[in-house]
Amino acid sequence: MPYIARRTLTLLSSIVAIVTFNFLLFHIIPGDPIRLIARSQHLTADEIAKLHHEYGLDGSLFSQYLTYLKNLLHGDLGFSFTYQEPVIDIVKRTVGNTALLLTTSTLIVVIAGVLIGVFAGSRHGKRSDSSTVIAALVAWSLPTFWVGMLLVFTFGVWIGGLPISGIKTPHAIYDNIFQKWQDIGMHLILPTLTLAIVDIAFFVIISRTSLIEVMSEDYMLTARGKGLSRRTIVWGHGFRNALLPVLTASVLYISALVGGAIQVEVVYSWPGMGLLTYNSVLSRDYPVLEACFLITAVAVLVANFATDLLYHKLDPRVGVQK
Amino acid sequence: MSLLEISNLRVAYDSPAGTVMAVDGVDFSIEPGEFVGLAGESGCGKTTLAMSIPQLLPRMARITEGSIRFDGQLISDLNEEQMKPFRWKDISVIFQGALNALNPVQSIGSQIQEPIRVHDSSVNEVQAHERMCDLLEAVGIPAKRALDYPHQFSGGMRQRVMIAMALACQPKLVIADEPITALDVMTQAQIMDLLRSLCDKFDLSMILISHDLSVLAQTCDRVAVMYAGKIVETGRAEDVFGNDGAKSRADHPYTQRLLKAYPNINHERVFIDGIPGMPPDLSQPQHGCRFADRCDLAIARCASEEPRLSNFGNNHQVACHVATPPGANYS
Amino acid sequence: MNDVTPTHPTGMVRQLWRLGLGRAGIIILIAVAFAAIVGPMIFPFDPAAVGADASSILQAPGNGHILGTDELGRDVFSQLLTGARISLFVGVMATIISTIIGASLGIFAGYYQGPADTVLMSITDFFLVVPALPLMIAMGAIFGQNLSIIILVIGFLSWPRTARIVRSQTLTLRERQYIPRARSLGAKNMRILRVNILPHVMPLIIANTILVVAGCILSEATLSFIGLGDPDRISWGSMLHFSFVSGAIGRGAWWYFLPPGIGILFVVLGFTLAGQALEQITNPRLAADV
Amino acid sequence: MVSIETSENTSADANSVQGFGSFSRRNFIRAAALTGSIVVVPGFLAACGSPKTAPTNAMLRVGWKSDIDTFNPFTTVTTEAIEVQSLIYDKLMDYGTDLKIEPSLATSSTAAGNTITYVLRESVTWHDGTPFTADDVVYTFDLIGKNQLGINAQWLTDYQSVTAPDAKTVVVAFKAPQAFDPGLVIPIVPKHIWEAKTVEQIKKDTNASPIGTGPFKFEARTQGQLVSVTRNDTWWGKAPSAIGVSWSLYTNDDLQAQALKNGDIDIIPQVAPTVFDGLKADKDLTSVALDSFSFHHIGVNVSKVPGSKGNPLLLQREIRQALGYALDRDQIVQIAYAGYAKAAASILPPSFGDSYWEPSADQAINNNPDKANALLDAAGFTKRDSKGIRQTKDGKALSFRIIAISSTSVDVRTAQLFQASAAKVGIKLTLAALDSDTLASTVYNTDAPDWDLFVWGWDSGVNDPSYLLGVPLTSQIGGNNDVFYSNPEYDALYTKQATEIDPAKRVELVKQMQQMFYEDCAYLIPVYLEKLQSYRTANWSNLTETPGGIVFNFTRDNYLKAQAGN
Repeated sequence: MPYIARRTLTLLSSIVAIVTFNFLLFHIIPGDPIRLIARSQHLTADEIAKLHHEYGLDGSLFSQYLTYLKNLLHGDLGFSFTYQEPVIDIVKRTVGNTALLLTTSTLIVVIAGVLIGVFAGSRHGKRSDSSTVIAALVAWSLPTFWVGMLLVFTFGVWIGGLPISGIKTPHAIYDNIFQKWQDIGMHLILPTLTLAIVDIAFFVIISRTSLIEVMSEDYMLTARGKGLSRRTIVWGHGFRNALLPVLTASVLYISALVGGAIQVEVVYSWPGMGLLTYNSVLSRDYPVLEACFLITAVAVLVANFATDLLYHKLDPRVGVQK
Repeated sequence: MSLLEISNLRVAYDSPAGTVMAVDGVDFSIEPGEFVGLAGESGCGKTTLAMSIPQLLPRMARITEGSIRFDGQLISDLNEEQMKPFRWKDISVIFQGALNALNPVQSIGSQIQEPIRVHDSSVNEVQAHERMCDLLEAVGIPAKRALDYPHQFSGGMRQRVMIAMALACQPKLVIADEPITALDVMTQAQIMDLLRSLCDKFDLSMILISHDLSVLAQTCDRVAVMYAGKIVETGRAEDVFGNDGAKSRADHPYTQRLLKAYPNINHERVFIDGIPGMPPDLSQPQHGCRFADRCDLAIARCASEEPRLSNFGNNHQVACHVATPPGANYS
Repeated sequence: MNDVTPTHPTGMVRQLWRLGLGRAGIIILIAVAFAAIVGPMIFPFDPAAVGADASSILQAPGNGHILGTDELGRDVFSQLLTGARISLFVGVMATIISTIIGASLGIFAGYYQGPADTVLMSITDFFLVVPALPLMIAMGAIFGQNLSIIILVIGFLSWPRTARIVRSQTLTLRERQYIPRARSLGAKNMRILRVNILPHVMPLIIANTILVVAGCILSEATLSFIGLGDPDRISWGSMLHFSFVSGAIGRGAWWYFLPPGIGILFVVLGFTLAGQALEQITNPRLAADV
Repeated sequence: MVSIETSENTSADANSVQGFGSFSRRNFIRAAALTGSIVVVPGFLAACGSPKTAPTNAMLRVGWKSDIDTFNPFTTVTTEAIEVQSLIYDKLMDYGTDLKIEPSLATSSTAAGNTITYVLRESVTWHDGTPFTADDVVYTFDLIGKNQLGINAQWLTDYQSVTAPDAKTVVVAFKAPQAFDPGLVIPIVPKHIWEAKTVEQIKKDTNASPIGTGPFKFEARTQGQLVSVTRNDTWWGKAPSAIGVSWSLYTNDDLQAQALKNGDIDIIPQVAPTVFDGLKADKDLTSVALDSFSFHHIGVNVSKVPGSKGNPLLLQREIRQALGYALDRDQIVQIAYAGYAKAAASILPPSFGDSYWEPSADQAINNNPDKANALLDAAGFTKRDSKGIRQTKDGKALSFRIIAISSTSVDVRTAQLFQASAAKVGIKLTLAALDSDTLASTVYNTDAPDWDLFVWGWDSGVNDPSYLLGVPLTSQIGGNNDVFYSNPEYDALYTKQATEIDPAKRVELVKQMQQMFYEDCAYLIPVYLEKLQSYRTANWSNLTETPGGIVFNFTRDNYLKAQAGN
């Protein structure tokens, strides 16, 4: 069976696992989910009865699970009493903003992180390598939200000049699409910078370590023997081989990235899934909290699936096994 | 004028345990088109000697004394940048573990083709590709497999790719570091014939490093035997090993013991005795002959005075107080 | 992993000390531990003592307050020392839990191959990939916010990494010859685990544990910042939370929101440096000679 | 450490590393472009200045800290919702910026005996174009009066009937003469929209797109983010200069203050004390601290419904009084409000003039730990645990839950201070911060209130004591009554004062009510607010500093009179 089919199967089974875990966490462990929801919302008797029916609570545990799956497949993530609208609509409004934040920051983090990591690795043993390692270890120990607070203080209060909250200037009227994206771009600078400062360190450390291990391989000596330029040796031969372990390590990074996104969105009131998760905790809005967790987890699974395929494509040694 | 002249070369490794003189005053030369073998136990400094020519030494190794002249030009004091034009254009290397010496994520074709255009920009993409295909055919690999990756080849085939790569820029000197150790006997023979034929065909000279004397005896014009960082015997293969290898005329006691370490197909089966003792610790200062405490012919002088290479006739040199040149009675 | 790893802990500390990274890590950790233990004894003020009047709110460092006051006029320096205790306590306790679960699972899965291994490893991979913070938030919101639940939640989510690493080390150890030989001498599995495998895995567990502590402290700080910390306890995370919502940033009260962050940074950095140095000892090729 | 490297010591070329080497030129160019575009784009965006926000003379942008709960005038309780509804709906009469009563939908309002007669304004239309008629007024008064619906029912406790003798006049009849004209506070709703709904449906209706006759029409609402209205050009009165008003939600004091400073919003109705000094120092802003008709209070759950999950101990008056004695009002004024408030006692702020009652020194239930301890010992809570917290008979700690709105930092700080002072007398308080909606729905869960104490606040809707005095009425359970207080004596006094025409006698009754409610300690009122407000002087002018606040007050005139630009 080709690798892709096998890997898709594992992806589907993990999604089923995450859905079951989610059902367990939100519907079974806390006892009666309706009591949980009702405790923080002003529900009348008939609303509670409607919910009982909707969650299929009268049936057995397994039938509840089936109802839960059926609702999920119909895109029914439950009803939010705080927002008085179906959860799916609320989440739809926020997913785009988080995706925008994560794609920009991940691109910058991966590219800059790997470049610096490879640079440090190629300078192995010299002062610039050890100082980069120290800087990366310090950056990796910074709490993301604190970095956000410091940037809010520097660029919002002390020096000023950069927008520190929201995705665009409230009630702004734009002449054209370009100005709208320019405004969003301005609001994107600080959140991306916050994520970048901490997360670049992860890639610097990983790619540096990977390059050093690669540099001690025999084919690097062959490359040197060929009289190639130092740049070709490091980037032509070293870099591509070093990239593979970085790809596998990025699995860990993806789940950490989601945590970072939540912190950044809370500090900058960036209207994404992270802020929605934070607000749903404050308003004890369990249906929304459940949906946010489920969608984030599935997104991480899909991202890992994509990373594995990319790795599979990049490393010829793996591709051949049929 | 010989292609390569190494005089009084000293290469030191500084390791946490102190500096080790891996190559301690070696004189070595090679003529154009000559096929020279370099023999000795592992750790005797043969690889360090060979690798110091293109300066492909590990980070903590450095040439402390002596000179290496290539085609008359002094190359031992060149820095990395100045060394580049020589590497692969004039001096190329065939490494031992071929799988690991080839870049796993790059097709063998592009790896072979890579040095061609680096060293000769006048060659365009098509010409380089053609030469790569000729080289593959020359080493017995169908050109259509140029796009395959190293892990798709057997051990022997990979060694052929290494050879093709080494000849990519028609170098003057090829250094083969234990090219066949990892292969089965049959493949070893094929590879050695291939090396010999290519060497003659392209009239290039080759240094073949091996701890396997039988291999050197069959294919090399001349041989040098190294022990603990010094060359103890050098000369024509038949002078050092005897033309049929039957009668041991090697003169240096160490070379004799090495030859005895090999079962001879023509002789009756006899239990092979290894050489007792251990090679000396090169981080300590050496005095006298380094083989002295393992040599059963050792005399007092061996322990105090280091023997110099003396001529035993038509360039057959031996560094031993006890060994006597031919003609003298051989006690 | 090669065999040069000194299995004797003091040997490890000596080696750790020689490495610059290790030395910095140990110094930082000792300093922080000292502040956390001795601190509360030498409080200049009771951390919960509220200020006298309006002028004592968000007051710059001075007249007795080394690090000024917070939005309720309470002494920031005293809170910092109490906060150190909670942050370290949660970090270490959560790590102990995660190491016990992770190490035992890793050794068990690594040693007993077959179905046990595949099942355990699929669970581990599941939790390795699941995003940690959203899960912690969900569990925190459902199970409430007292200290023991926070410790359990963080501990519960940090064991997969340890399990993965310990399992791979156990696998390599298991292949070594002397394990089958020991079994042939009739040694029962438990004894083999205790005598042959555990001592060799221990240095790796310690190195990983130290890195996990760094992660746990960061998680506690983040949870407290989001408002899911224990409301009755002062921790560095909760200090940052209240400084964020009380307008300290707007007033440029750096003495309120800088120190707790630096505290977290130092502790996490200390553990990370020590952990990285230990990792270099167990895998010298990574040495940055630093 | 073996790593075969070029012998660094001899390599001369600095050779800093860029590019992607030999694996092909094309990849290199593409990758470099990609990196370049990612890093450069935000930089380039920053270079060309901030976007042109809405022409400032058009939109009056308000930034507040809590969201509205609903547009339905019959179920709303939050000040924010009442503020927005005051611009969408008109009332019969209204207050000017000088708090004098001015005609609105009614050109005149004359009280005679038990009736009030309103003469209606002509040619007024609803936002959907339907003409406004006397039937709308009759329908609105009847709906509230008969069903005692919503927070305005307290003005129609003596309601008898309403008739429209002709198309221009409406006569409202009561059981007794009314001291306060309800026309000043009841928003008139369109009959043609609401009459189709039953009372039960009205109670559940979210009125998502409200239709009124007011100066502004509903435009948009995103829960938890933004509410906005646009100018109604067919309005009967003088058209306001602002083409619309928008309210955006900030959950963080700093971000809100920063938004005002860099021009994202024009006015903050409730500035947090800690950031007020910062705004006051900013020369582009006008920052005012006005006397107010508002207070913040600690409510005690005294609900007697069987479903109540409040702590039953709080039903004992001595426990509530002990809590009252534990509360240190001066500390809360100084620390929680940074001095921008006055220590309070009774439910009526001093701005109500002679109606205001103040307890004498020995009557005061404030900051007296000894009395609190005495009361608690007398109530039998003598045993204390290691931390000094008293134990109930069955060995559990004497502890109560207290909830506050997370974004209202003054409330959170009040709760924290109360926690500390309650602990001194042996009572443990556990604080939980909720967002404004959740707090409102948790508190007003009439059949099963699941809380003990909360920190919240009241703004008086009108310049008359009846509004605030009416909150703890038994009839208001389900309306304004947030602590489910029910005291027949208090209700009787309320009806008496509501119908007492003679001002002196009415003041006497009002003071009696304040003392009774104060001593019952269902409300522990720590502070009377000073309305801290700040607006961008450059963007808006002609804003009168009315007592009780420029905006967020019972007059909407400043929204109408605000002039864009200076």
